[in-house]
Amino acid sequence: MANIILQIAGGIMLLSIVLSTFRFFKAGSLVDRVVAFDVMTVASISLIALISHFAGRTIYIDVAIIYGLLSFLGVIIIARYLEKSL
Amino acid sequence: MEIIKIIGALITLLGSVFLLLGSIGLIRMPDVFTRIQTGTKASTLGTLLSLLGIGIIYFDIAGKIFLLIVFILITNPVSSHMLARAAHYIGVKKADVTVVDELEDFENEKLNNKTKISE
Amino acid sequence: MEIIALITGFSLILIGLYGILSKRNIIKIIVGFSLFDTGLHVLIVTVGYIKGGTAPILDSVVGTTDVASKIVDPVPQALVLTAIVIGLGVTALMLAYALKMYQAKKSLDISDFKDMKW
Amino acid sequence: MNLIIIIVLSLIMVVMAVTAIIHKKLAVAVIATGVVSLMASVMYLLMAAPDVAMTEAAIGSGLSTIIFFYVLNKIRKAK
Repeated sequence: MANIILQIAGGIMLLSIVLSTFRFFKAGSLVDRVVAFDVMTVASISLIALISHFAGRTIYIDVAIIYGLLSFLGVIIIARYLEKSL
Repeated sequence: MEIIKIIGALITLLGSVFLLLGSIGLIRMPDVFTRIQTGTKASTLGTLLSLLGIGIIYFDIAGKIFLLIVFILITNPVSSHMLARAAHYIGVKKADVTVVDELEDFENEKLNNKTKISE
Repeated sequence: MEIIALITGFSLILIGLYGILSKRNIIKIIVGFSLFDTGLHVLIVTVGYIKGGTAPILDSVVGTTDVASKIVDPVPQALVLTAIVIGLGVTALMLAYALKMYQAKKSLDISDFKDMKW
Repeated sequence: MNLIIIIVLSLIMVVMAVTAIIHKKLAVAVIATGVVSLMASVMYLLMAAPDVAMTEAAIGSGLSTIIFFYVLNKIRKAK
Protein backbone atom coordinates (compact mmCIF):
# COMPACT_ATOMS: atom_id res chain seq x y z
CA MET A 1 0.00 0.00 0.00
CA ALA A 2 2.66 2.47 1.01
CA ASN A 3 4.77 1.38 -1.95
CA ILE A 4 2.04 2.20 -4.46
CA ILE A 5 1.55 5.68 -3.00
CA LEU A 6 5.29 6.34 -3.19
CA GLN A 7 5.37 5.21 -6.84
CA ILE A 8 2.59 7.68 -7.67
CA ALA A 9 4.60 10.39 -5.90
CA GLY A 10 7.66 9.52 -8.01
CA GLY A 11 5.61 9.84 -11.19
CA ILE A 12 4.38 13.29 -10.14
CA MET A 13 7.96 14.42 -9.44
CA LEU A 14 9.07 13.27 -12.91
CA LEU A 15 6.16 15.23 -14.42
CA SER A 16 7.33 18.31 -12.51
CA ILE A 17 10.86 17.97 -13.95
CA VAL A 18 9.47 17.63 -17.49
CA LEU A 19 7.26 20.73 -17.06
CA SER A 20 10.20 22.84 -15.93
CA THR A 21 12.10 21.61 -19.00
CA PHE A 22 9.32 23.18 -21.11
CA ARG A 23 9.94 26.53 -19.40
CA PHE A 24 13.67 26.15 -20.14
CA PHE A 25 12.96 26.04 -23.88
CA LYS A 26 10.22 28.68 -23.99
CA ALA A 27 12.17 31.27 -21.99
CA GLY A 28 12.15 35.01 -22.57
CA SER A 29 15.43 35.83 -20.85
CA LEU A 30 18.37 34.14 -19.13
CA VAL A 31 16.75 34.53 -15.69
CA ASP A 32 13.87 32.26 -16.72
CA ARG A 33 16.29 29.50 -17.61
CA VAL A 34 18.11 29.82 -14.30
CA VAL A 35 14.80 29.57 -12.39
CA ALA A 36 13.92 26.43 -14.35
CA PHE A 37 17.37 24.98 -13.50
CA ASP A 38 16.77 25.73 -9.81
CA VAL A 39 13.37 24.00 -9.78
CA MET A 40 14.88 20.99 -11.56
CA THR A 41 17.62 20.72 -8.92
CA VAL A 42 15.17 20.86 -6.03
CA ALA A 43 12.85 18.30 -7.64
CA SER A 44 15.74 15.92 -8.27
CA ILE A 45 16.71 16.09 -4.56
CA SER A 46 13.27 14.66 -3.74
CA LEU A 47 13.64 12.11 -6.54
CA ILE A 48 16.96 10.92 -5.08
CA ALA A 49 15.31 10.37 -1.70
CA LEU A 50 12.58 8.30 -3.37
CA ILE A 51 15.13 6.26 -5.34
CA SER A 52 16.86 5.41 -2.07
CA HIS A 53 13.53 4.02 -0.85
CA PHE A 54 12.99 1.95 -4.02
CA ALA A 55 16.52 0.53 -3.97
CA GLY A 56 16.28 -0.34 -0.26
CA ARG A 57 19.62 1.33 0.62
CA THR A 58 19.32 4.32 2.95
CA ILE A 59 22.95 5.27 2.30
CA TYR A 60 21.88 6.92 -0.97
CA ILE A 61 20.58 9.87 1.08
CA ASP A 62 24.19 11.15 1.28
CA VAL A 63 24.03 12.12 -2.41
CA ALA A 64 21.02 14.32 -1.62
CA ILE A 65 22.98 15.98 1.20
CA ILE A 66 25.79 16.85 -1.25
CA TYR A 67 23.20 18.35 -3.61
CA GLY A 68 21.61 20.39 -0.85
CA LEU A 69 24.98 21.78 0.14
CA LEU A 70 26.35 22.64 -3.29
CA SER A 71 23.40 23.35 -5.59
CA PHE A 72 22.95 26.98 -4.56
CA LEU A 73 26.54 27.96 -5.48
CA GLY A 74 25.79 27.74 -9.20
CA VAL A 75 22.72 29.97 -8.96
CA ILE A 76 24.59 32.54 -6.85
CA ILE A 77 27.50 32.70 -9.29
CA ILE A 78 25.11 33.18 -12.24
CA ALA A 79 23.32 35.98 -10.34
CA ARG A 80 26.63 37.76 -9.71
CA TYR A 81 27.53 37.32 -13.40
CA LEU A 82 24.26 38.95 -14.41
CA GLU A 83 24.79 41.84 -11.98
CA LYS A 84 28.27 42.42 -13.50
CA SER A 85 29.81 42.31 -9.99
CA LEU A 86 31.66 38.99 -9.95
CA MET B 1 4.02 -0.23 11.83
CA GLU B 2 2.08 -0.33 8.58
CA ILE B 3 -0.04 2.69 9.51
CA ILE B 4 3.09 4.80 10.12
CA LYS B 5 4.42 3.87 6.69
CA ILE B 6 1.14 4.87 5.06
CA ILE B 7 1.17 8.23 6.89
CA GLY B 8 4.73 8.89 5.66
CA ALA B 9 3.80 7.96 2.10
CA LEU B 10 0.81 10.30 2.17
CA ILE B 11 3.01 13.18 3.36
CA THR B 12 5.43 12.44 0.51
CA LEU B 13 2.52 12.46 -1.95
CA LEU B 14 1.43 15.87 -0.63
CA GLY B 15 4.96 17.20 -1.13
CA SER B 16 5.12 15.96 -4.71
CA VAL B 17 1.78 17.65 -5.42
CA PHE B 18 3.31 20.93 -4.19
CA LEU B 19 6.29 20.39 -6.53
CA LEU B 20 3.87 19.87 -9.45
CA LEU B 21 1.98 23.06 -8.54
CA GLY B 22 5.28 24.94 -8.49
CA SER B 23 6.19 23.89 -12.00
CA ILE B 24 2.68 24.57 -13.33
CA GLY B 25 3.03 28.07 -11.92
CA LEU B 26 6.42 28.32 -13.62
CA ILE B 27 4.66 27.86 -16.94
CA ARG B 28 1.54 29.97 -16.39
CA MET B 29 2.83 33.08 -14.56
CA PRO B 30 3.13 36.28 -16.63
CA ASP B 31 6.59 37.69 -15.85
CA VAL B 32 9.99 36.82 -14.35
CA PHE B 33 9.47 37.96 -10.75
CA THR B 34 6.24 36.03 -10.21
CA ARG B 35 7.93 32.98 -11.72
CA ILE B 36 10.80 33.30 -9.24
CA GLN B 37 8.30 33.59 -6.39
CA THR B 38 6.23 30.54 -7.29
CA GLY B 39 9.28 28.49 -8.25
CA THR B 40 10.91 29.07 -4.88
CA LYS B 41 8.04 28.96 -2.39
CA ALA B 42 6.13 25.98 -3.74
CA SER B 43 9.17 23.87 -4.56
CA THR B 44 10.85 24.50 -1.18
CA LEU B 45 7.70 23.45 0.69
CA GLY B 46 7.28 20.40 -1.55
CA THR B 47 10.84 19.22 -1.00
CA LEU B 48 10.56 19.72 2.76
CA LEU B 49 7.33 17.69 2.95
CA SER B 50 8.58 14.84 0.80
CA LEU B 51 11.86 14.54 2.75
CA LEU B 52 9.82 14.58 5.97
CA GLY B 53 7.74 11.67 4.70
CA ILE B 54 10.86 9.61 3.91
CA GLY B 55 12.19 10.49 7.38
CA ILE B 56 8.99 9.18 9.00
CA ILE B 57 9.21 5.89 7.08
CA TYR B 58 12.90 5.24 7.92
CA PHE B 59 13.20 6.57 11.43
CA ASP B 60 16.87 5.58 11.94
CA ILE B 61 18.16 8.15 9.39
CA ALA B 62 16.07 11.01 10.79
CA GLY B 63 19.23 12.92 11.77
CA LYS B 64 20.49 13.08 8.19
CA ILE B 65 17.04 14.11 6.95
CA PHE B 66 16.87 16.91 9.53
CA LEU B 67 20.29 18.18 8.43
CA LEU B 68 19.18 18.17 4.79
CA ILE B 69 15.95 20.04 5.62
CA VAL B 70 17.92 22.75 7.44
CA PHE B 71 20.34 23.15 4.51
CA ILE B 72 17.54 23.52 1.97
CA LEU B 73 15.60 25.88 4.21
CA ILE B 74 18.64 28.16 4.49
CA THR B 75 20.14 28.08 1.00
CA ASN B 76 17.18 28.03 -1.38
CA PRO B 77 15.57 31.39 -0.46
CA VAL B 78 18.97 33.09 -0.38
CA SER B 79 19.83 32.05 -3.92
CA SER B 80 16.45 33.04 -5.31
CA HIS B 81 16.63 36.42 -3.54
CA MET B 82 19.98 37.12 -5.21
CA LEU B 83 18.52 36.05 -8.54
CA ALA B 84 15.56 38.42 -8.15
CA ARG B 85 17.88 41.30 -7.26
CA ALA B 86 20.00 40.60 -10.36
CA ALA B 87 16.87 40.51 -12.52
CA HIS B 88 15.78 43.88 -11.11
CA TYR B 89 19.26 45.32 -11.66
CA ILE B 90 19.55 44.35 -15.33
CA GLY B 91 16.11 45.78 -16.05
CA VAL B 92 13.90 42.80 -16.84
CA LYS B 93 10.49 43.92 -18.05
CA LYS B 94 7.71 43.70 -15.46
CA ALA B 95 4.13 42.63 -16.15
CA ASP B 96 1.46 45.22 -16.79
CA VAL B 97 -0.44 44.44 -13.59
CA THR B 98 2.53 45.20 -11.30
CA VAL B 99 1.65 47.95 -8.82
CA VAL B 100 4.31 48.12 -6.08
CA ASP B 101 8.09 48.12 -6.64
CA GLU B 102 9.70 48.97 -3.31
CA LEU B 103 13.33 48.50 -4.37
CA GLU B 104 12.96 51.12 -7.11
CA ASP B 105 11.23 53.55 -4.71
CA PHE B 106 14.03 53.03 -2.18
CA GLU B 107 16.76 53.74 -4.71
CA ASN B 108 14.99 56.84 -6.01
CA GLU B 109 14.64 58.15 -2.45
CA LYS B 110 18.33 57.51 -1.76
CA LEU B 111 19.28 59.34 -4.94
CA ASN B 112 17.12 62.34 -3.99
CA ASN B 113 18.68 62.53 -0.51
CA LYS B 114 22.19 62.46 -1.98
CA THR B 115 21.49 65.29 -4.40
CA LYS B 116 19.90 67.34 -1.61
CA ILE B 117 22.96 66.95 0.60
CA SER B 118 25.36 67.87 -2.19
CA GLU B 119 23.45 71.05 -2.90
CA MET C 1 17.36 -0.68 -18.72
CA GLU C 2 21.04 -1.07 -19.53
CA ILE C 3 20.44 -0.75 -23.27
CA ILE C 4 18.76 2.65 -22.83
CA ALA C 5 21.70 3.95 -20.80
CA LEU C 6 24.12 2.63 -23.44
CA ILE C 7 22.19 4.41 -26.21
CA THR C 8 22.22 7.63 -24.17
CA GLY C 9 25.97 7.42 -23.63
CA PHE C 10 26.65 6.85 -27.33
CA SER C 11 24.32 9.73 -28.28
CA LEU C 12 26.12 12.11 -25.91
CA ILE C 13 29.50 11.05 -27.34
CA LEU C 14 28.33 11.64 -30.92
CA ILE C 15 26.75 15.02 -30.10
CA GLY C 16 29.92 16.16 -28.33
CA LEU C 17 32.10 14.99 -31.23
CA TYR C 18 29.91 16.94 -33.67
CA GLY C 19 30.31 20.03 -31.50
CA ILE C 20 34.08 19.68 -31.32
CA LEU C 21 34.49 19.16 -35.05
CA SER C 22 32.05 21.69 -36.49
CA LYS C 23 31.89 24.71 -34.17
CA ARG C 24 34.21 27.70 -34.62
CA ASN C 25 33.90 29.32 -31.17
CA ILE C 26 36.52 28.13 -28.67
CA ILE C 27 34.12 28.08 -25.68
CA LYS C 28 31.66 25.98 -27.73
CA ILE C 29 34.47 23.50 -28.44
CA ILE C 30 35.15 23.20 -24.70
CA VAL C 31 31.42 22.65 -24.04
CA GLY C 32 31.47 19.86 -26.63
CA PHE C 33 34.46 18.31 -24.86
CA SER C 34 32.55 18.39 -21.57
CA LEU C 35 29.56 16.60 -23.15
CA PHE C 36 31.92 13.97 -24.64
CA ASP C 37 33.35 13.39 -21.16
CA THR C 38 29.91 12.90 -19.57
CA GLY C 39 28.84 10.43 -22.25
CA LEU C 40 32.02 8.38 -21.82
CA HIS C 41 31.48 8.20 -18.06
CA VAL C 42 27.87 7.02 -18.46
CA LEU C 43 29.09 4.36 -20.89
CA ILE C 44 31.80 2.98 -18.59
CA VAL C 45 29.53 2.89 -15.51
CA THR C 46 26.83 1.08 -17.49
CA VAL C 47 29.31 -1.58 -18.66
CA GLY C 48 30.00 -2.47 -15.02
CA TYR C 49 26.34 -2.85 -14.05
CA ILE C 50 25.03 -6.34 -13.20
CA LYS C 51 21.28 -6.92 -13.29
CA GLY C 52 19.75 -6.84 -9.82
CA GLY C 53 22.94 -5.75 -8.11
CA THR C 54 23.23 -3.08 -5.44
CA ALA C 55 25.95 -0.60 -4.52
CA PRO C 56 29.32 -2.03 -3.35
CA ILE C 57 29.16 -0.55 0.15
CA LEU C 58 29.07 -2.93 3.12
CA ASP C 59 26.46 -2.26 5.78
CA SER C 60 23.53 -4.07 7.40
CA VAL C 61 21.80 -4.78 4.07
CA VAL C 62 24.82 -6.39 2.37
CA GLY C 63 26.46 -8.82 4.77
CA THR C 64 30.09 -9.91 4.62
CA THR C 65 29.35 -13.59 3.91
CA ASP C 66 27.56 -13.50 0.55
CA VAL C 67 28.79 -10.15 -0.67
CA ALA C 68 30.00 -11.31 -4.10
CA SER C 69 26.54 -12.39 -5.27
CA LYS C 70 24.80 -9.11 -4.43
CA ILE C 71 26.97 -6.18 -5.53
CA VAL C 72 27.89 -4.69 -8.91
CA ASP C 73 31.45 -4.44 -10.21
CA PRO C 74 33.32 -1.71 -8.27
CA VAL C 75 36.33 -1.35 -10.60
CA PRO C 76 34.65 0.74 -13.37
CA GLN C 77 33.22 3.03 -10.70
CA ALA C 78 36.69 3.70 -9.31
CA LEU C 79 38.00 4.38 -12.83
CA VAL C 80 35.18 6.84 -13.55
CA LEU C 81 35.71 8.54 -10.19
CA THR C 82 39.31 9.30 -11.18
CA ALA C 83 38.32 10.30 -14.71
CA ILE C 84 35.79 12.90 -13.51
CA VAL C 85 38.41 14.71 -11.44
CA ILE C 86 40.98 14.63 -14.26
CA GLY C 87 38.30 15.91 -16.64
CA LEU C 88 37.77 18.93 -14.40
CA GLY C 89 41.52 19.66 -14.50
CA VAL C 90 41.65 19.38 -18.30
CA THR C 91 38.61 21.66 -18.66
CA ALA C 92 40.15 24.28 -16.37
CA LEU C 93 43.43 24.20 -18.35
CA MET C 94 41.57 24.58 -21.67
CA LEU C 95 39.58 27.53 -20.30
CA ALA C 96 42.79 29.22 -19.09
CA TYR C 97 44.32 28.87 -22.55
CA ALA C 98 41.11 30.22 -24.11
CA LEU C 99 41.34 33.31 -21.89
CA LYS C 100 44.99 33.86 -22.82
CA MET C 101 44.21 33.48 -26.53
CA TYR C 102 41.39 36.01 -26.23
CA GLN C 103 43.67 38.51 -24.50
CA ALA C 104 46.27 38.10 -27.26
CA LYS C 105 44.08 38.62 -30.33
CA LYS C 106 40.69 39.91 -29.02
CA SER C 107 38.84 37.14 -30.78
CA LEU C 108 37.33 33.75 -29.93
CA ASP C 109 37.14 32.45 -33.50
CA ILE C 110 39.36 29.42 -34.04
CA SER C 111 40.21 30.40 -37.63
CA ASP C 112 41.95 33.61 -36.52
CA PHE C 113 44.74 31.66 -34.88
CA LYS C 114 46.87 30.45 -37.80
CA ASP C 115 50.35 31.52 -36.66
CA MET C 116 51.72 27.99 -36.74
CA LYS C 117 50.24 27.28 -40.18
CA TRP C 118 52.51 27.42 -43.23
CA MET D 1 9.51 2.43 -11.97
CA ASN D 2 13.25 2.51 -12.61
CA LEU D 3 12.63 1.98 -16.32
CA ILE D 4 10.27 4.99 -16.55
CA ILE D 5 12.71 7.22 -14.64
CA ILE D 6 15.63 6.23 -16.86
CA ILE D 7 13.68 6.79 -20.10
CA VAL D 8 12.62 10.32 -19.06
CA LEU D 9 16.14 11.20 -17.89
CA SER D 10 17.64 9.96 -21.18
CA LEU D 11 15.25 12.05 -23.25
CA ILE D 12 15.99 15.20 -21.21
CA MET D 13 19.76 14.58 -21.44
CA VAL D 14 19.80 14.18 -25.22
CA VAL D 15 17.58 17.22 -25.83
CA MET D 16 19.68 19.38 -23.49
CA ALA D 17 22.92 18.24 -25.18
CA VAL D 18 21.56 19.23 -28.61
CA THR D 19 20.52 22.61 -27.13
CA ALA D 20 24.00 23.13 -25.70
CA ILE D 21 25.55 22.59 -29.11
CA ILE D 22 23.21 24.56 -31.38
CA HIS D 23 22.24 27.57 -29.22
CA LYS D 24 23.86 30.88 -30.06
CA LYS D 25 24.34 32.38 -26.57
CA LEU D 26 27.27 31.00 -24.59
CA ALA D 27 25.64 31.31 -21.13
CA VAL D 28 22.65 29.19 -22.24
CA ALA D 29 25.05 26.53 -23.53
CA VAL D 30 26.86 26.40 -20.17
CA ILE D 31 23.60 26.08 -18.19
CA ALA D 32 22.41 23.31 -20.53
CA THR D 33 25.67 21.44 -19.86
CA GLY D 34 24.93 21.76 -16.15
CA VAL D 35 21.48 20.21 -16.65
CA VAL D 36 23.03 17.29 -18.58
CA SER D 37 25.43 16.72 -15.69
CA LEU D 38 22.57 16.85 -13.15
CA MET D 39 20.53 14.22 -14.96
CA ALA D 40 23.64 12.05 -15.45
CA SER D 41 24.14 12.10 -11.69
CA VAL D 42 20.64 10.70 -11.05
CA MET D 43 21.33 8.08 -13.73
CA TYR D 44 24.52 6.98 -11.94
CA LEU D 45 22.42 6.49 -8.80
CA LEU D 46 20.09 4.18 -10.72
CA MET D 47 23.15 2.28 -11.97
CA ALA D 48 24.08 1.56 -8.29
CA ALA D 49 27.08 3.89 -8.13
CA PRO D 50 26.45 6.43 -5.33
CA ASP D 51 30.11 7.47 -5.02
CA VAL D 52 30.28 8.45 -8.70
CA ALA D 53 26.96 10.27 -8.31
CA MET D 54 28.35 12.27 -5.39
CA THR D 55 31.47 13.30 -7.32
CA GLU D 56 29.49 14.21 -10.43
CA ALA D 57 27.10 16.32 -8.33
CA ALA D 58 29.92 18.25 -6.70
CA ILE D 59 32.21 18.65 -9.70
CA GLY D 60 30.18 18.37 -12.90
CA SER D 61 27.15 20.33 -11.83
CA GLY D 62 28.66 22.78 -9.32
CA LEU D 63 32.32 23.50 -9.86
CA SER D 64 32.40 23.22 -13.66
CA THR D 65 29.61 25.80 -14.04
CA ILE D 66 31.46 28.16 -11.69
CA ILE D 67 34.69 27.93 -13.71
CA PHE D 68 32.86 28.51 -16.99
CA PHE D 69 31.09 31.62 -15.70
CA TYR D 70 34.31 32.97 -14.19
CA VAL D 71 36.01 32.76 -17.58
CA LEU D 72 32.98 34.25 -19.37
CA ASN D 73 33.10 37.19 -16.95
CA LYS D 74 36.83 37.70 -17.58
CA ILE D 75 36.27 37.65 -21.36
CA ARG D 76 33.42 40.17 -21.05
CA LYS D 77 35.63 42.43 -18.94
CA ALA D 78 38.57 42.30 -21.38
CA LYS D 79 36.37 43.42 -24.26
